[in-house]
Amino acid sequence: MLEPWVFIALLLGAGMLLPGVAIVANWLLSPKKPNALKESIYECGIETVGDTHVQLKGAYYIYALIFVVFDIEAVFLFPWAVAYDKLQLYMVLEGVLFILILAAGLFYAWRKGVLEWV
Amino acid sequence: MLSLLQIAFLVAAFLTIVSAIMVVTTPSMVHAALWLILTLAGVAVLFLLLNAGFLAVVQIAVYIDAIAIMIIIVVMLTKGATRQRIRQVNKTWWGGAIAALILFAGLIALFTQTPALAVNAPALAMSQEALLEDLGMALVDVNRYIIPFEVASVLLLAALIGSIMVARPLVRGKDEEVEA
Amino acid sequence: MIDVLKDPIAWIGDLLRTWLIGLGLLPEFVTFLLQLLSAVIIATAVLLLTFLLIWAERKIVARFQDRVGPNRVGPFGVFQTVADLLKLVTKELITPTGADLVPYNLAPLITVMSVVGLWAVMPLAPTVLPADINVGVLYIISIGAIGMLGILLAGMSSNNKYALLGAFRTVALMVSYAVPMVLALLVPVLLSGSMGMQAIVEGQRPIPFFVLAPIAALIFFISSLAEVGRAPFDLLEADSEIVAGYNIEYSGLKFGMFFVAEFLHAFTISALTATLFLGGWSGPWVDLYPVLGMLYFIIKSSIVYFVVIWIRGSFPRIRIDQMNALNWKFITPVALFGLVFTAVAEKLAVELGLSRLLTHVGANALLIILTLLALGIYARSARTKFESGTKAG
Amino acid sequence: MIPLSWYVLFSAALFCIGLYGALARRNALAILMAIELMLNAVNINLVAFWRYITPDLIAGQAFALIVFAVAASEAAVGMALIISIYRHRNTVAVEEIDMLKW
Repeated sequence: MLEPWVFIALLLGAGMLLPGVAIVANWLLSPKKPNALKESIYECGIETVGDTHVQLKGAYYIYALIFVVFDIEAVFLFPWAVAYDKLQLYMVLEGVLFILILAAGLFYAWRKGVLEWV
Repeated sequence: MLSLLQIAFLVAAFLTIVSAIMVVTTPSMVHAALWLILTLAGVAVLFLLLNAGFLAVVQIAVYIDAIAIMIIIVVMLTKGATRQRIRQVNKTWWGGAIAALILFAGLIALFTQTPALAVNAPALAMSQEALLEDLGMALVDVNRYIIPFEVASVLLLAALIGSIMVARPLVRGKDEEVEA
Repeated sequence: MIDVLKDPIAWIGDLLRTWLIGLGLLPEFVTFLLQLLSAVIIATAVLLLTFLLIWAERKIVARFQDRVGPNRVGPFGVFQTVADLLKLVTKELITPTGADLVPYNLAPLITVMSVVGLWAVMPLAPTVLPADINVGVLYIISIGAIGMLGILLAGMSSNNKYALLGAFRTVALMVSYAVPMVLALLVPVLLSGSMGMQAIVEGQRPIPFFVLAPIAALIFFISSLAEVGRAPFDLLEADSEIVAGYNIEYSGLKFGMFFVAEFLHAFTISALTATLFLGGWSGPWVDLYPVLGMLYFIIKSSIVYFVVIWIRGSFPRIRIDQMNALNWKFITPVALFGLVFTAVAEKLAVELGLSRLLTHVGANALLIILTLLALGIYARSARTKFESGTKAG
Repeated sequence: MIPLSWYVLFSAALFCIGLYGALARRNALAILMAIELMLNAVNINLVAFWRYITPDLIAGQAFALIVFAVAASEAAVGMALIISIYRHRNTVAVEEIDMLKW
């Protein structure tokens, strides 16, 4: 039962290992002459002003939040969609109700104006 | 002699526990979040070993892709407060350590007196596909978990609305955040 | 014994298995070895495919722009990408000061891994599915989104303002467009009654889902384009705005890996669209000769990939606020209602004994009409708002 | 085969690590992460008992799903509060947020 998962683990491993090998080859072949100027942070050709970890705006959190909520919604709906053929009409409508409740959340966010990219 | 499954379990459990310890001890929040991702991936592997492939994928889709990304975003948003290498544990951290240790010791004492825990897994009666279908049926069946299912959607709606209310960007002008 | 002509891959697998067991190895170990072998073969093949993809894209875009494109190295310039790779390999790897070393070096690997991992559940032919798991679609969502993690790591660990800003923009947009993508992916699952990729392809043997659910197919295609960051959604590397985005501090092959991941991801979403909505390997005579399935799969994916390049050659880059509004105010609501319409239509068709095809096409047409009406009302109110003096938008 | 006790022991250990983190850390975000660890321990337990004791009832998986939803809501609201407090007080240390109003 776990066989396909072993394959997936191997493929993910290979997907990391092969680029890793390529990068190591690059490291072996390439010149290595580091100096402070070369390694300094790039910013339109001038030196970085201030701290590099700038303050980001809070809207990013809102997008992540909506994504989390809809991700969970999808996770609940996937088993529902798989069992779809065996469901009666009222069960399908329960799933639809589930979707509509969350759609209300999206429209609330829209009305509140947090979806604007300011 | 350990079987292959047992070795897989031990490796995954060991890595998970180590990264969980790193989560609660690393001073840097960014690194703690990265260790958290490793812990969550380890838990996903354990779900796989429990033949719950669906939950394993859900664990990755919900925790690593959504919650962990959100945590990292919030870590970067509140960078200003965590940047300075200040003390990361509070003054009564030893109290927490003792409480955790006592709880762990108590749980182990409890486990040793519970013979039911020594059982091995019975064979699954249904295929993975049938399990998933049954789960989908159970979630919308009036006699089973329809209430938790719909309440979950209301809970998510409440969380969405509440979070937006609390974290809504401030009115422009008062807003001191840098345009990014 | 499987016929060579019918299914050469299974034939080779059987041959290897009997040979290895003949050598005295344990059957379980032989299975593991074969899995390892196929994993390495798939990963290598997919990564080598990127050479061809980059060349094809440069060539096709050049034709769109009335140029010739690469034509010096090898016939029709096929080896141009190899030459580019050789140049990249000899570049110095520069690590910026103050970089967080482990995440910095891990980021390109994770990005490539997330794309290569998608091929684990891609049904290449009726008999060839690398990993037959029953949660294939959810696996695609979760592994595909791991790429976000790679980008976030790259931006955070580079110790550079622009990398950080670029990474956050990228992640904000990927996160946004993942919502309609997930909703659109529910539709093929619902129609075929399974999350397994092979079952989804089987489910569209008579009629591909593109016909039954054109809206979901389009939404999946557009939101995947945005996920990959292809034109017209390529503001992640808008060099005039944020220098070059999250990968600005990377050099040599570490940068190359982000590049490879992006091009491969573009082809991967084409293959996914072909599989989930265009019928994947299904086609005439595929039951007689399963190998034909692979040919159909490649042809369908290439057509979709050509459309991806076509879009790149034809559309200007959209602004970030437009992209954001397009997602939240148009695509996501439409995807939500598309899912609802499909769910109700499919059940109604069964309950009332209507034709499945007609019901779905009717439901989709109804949704399109409603969308157009809503857009019309919105446009009219925006216009009146604009004309009455208060600036709209 | 893996005995059930291994899973239970593992989840107890994960829960206690999370408990320590929730009690000892100063940063509100770190506390949230520790709570996520504890919820994960709970999930492991739910699924392990489903697999070993009642594999024909789907309850364990269904409730693990509900726990996912609760964990996500908790994380979302928690982080919204952290962002809000950070805006007003420029801190995320729980010791400094001990007033009920300001």
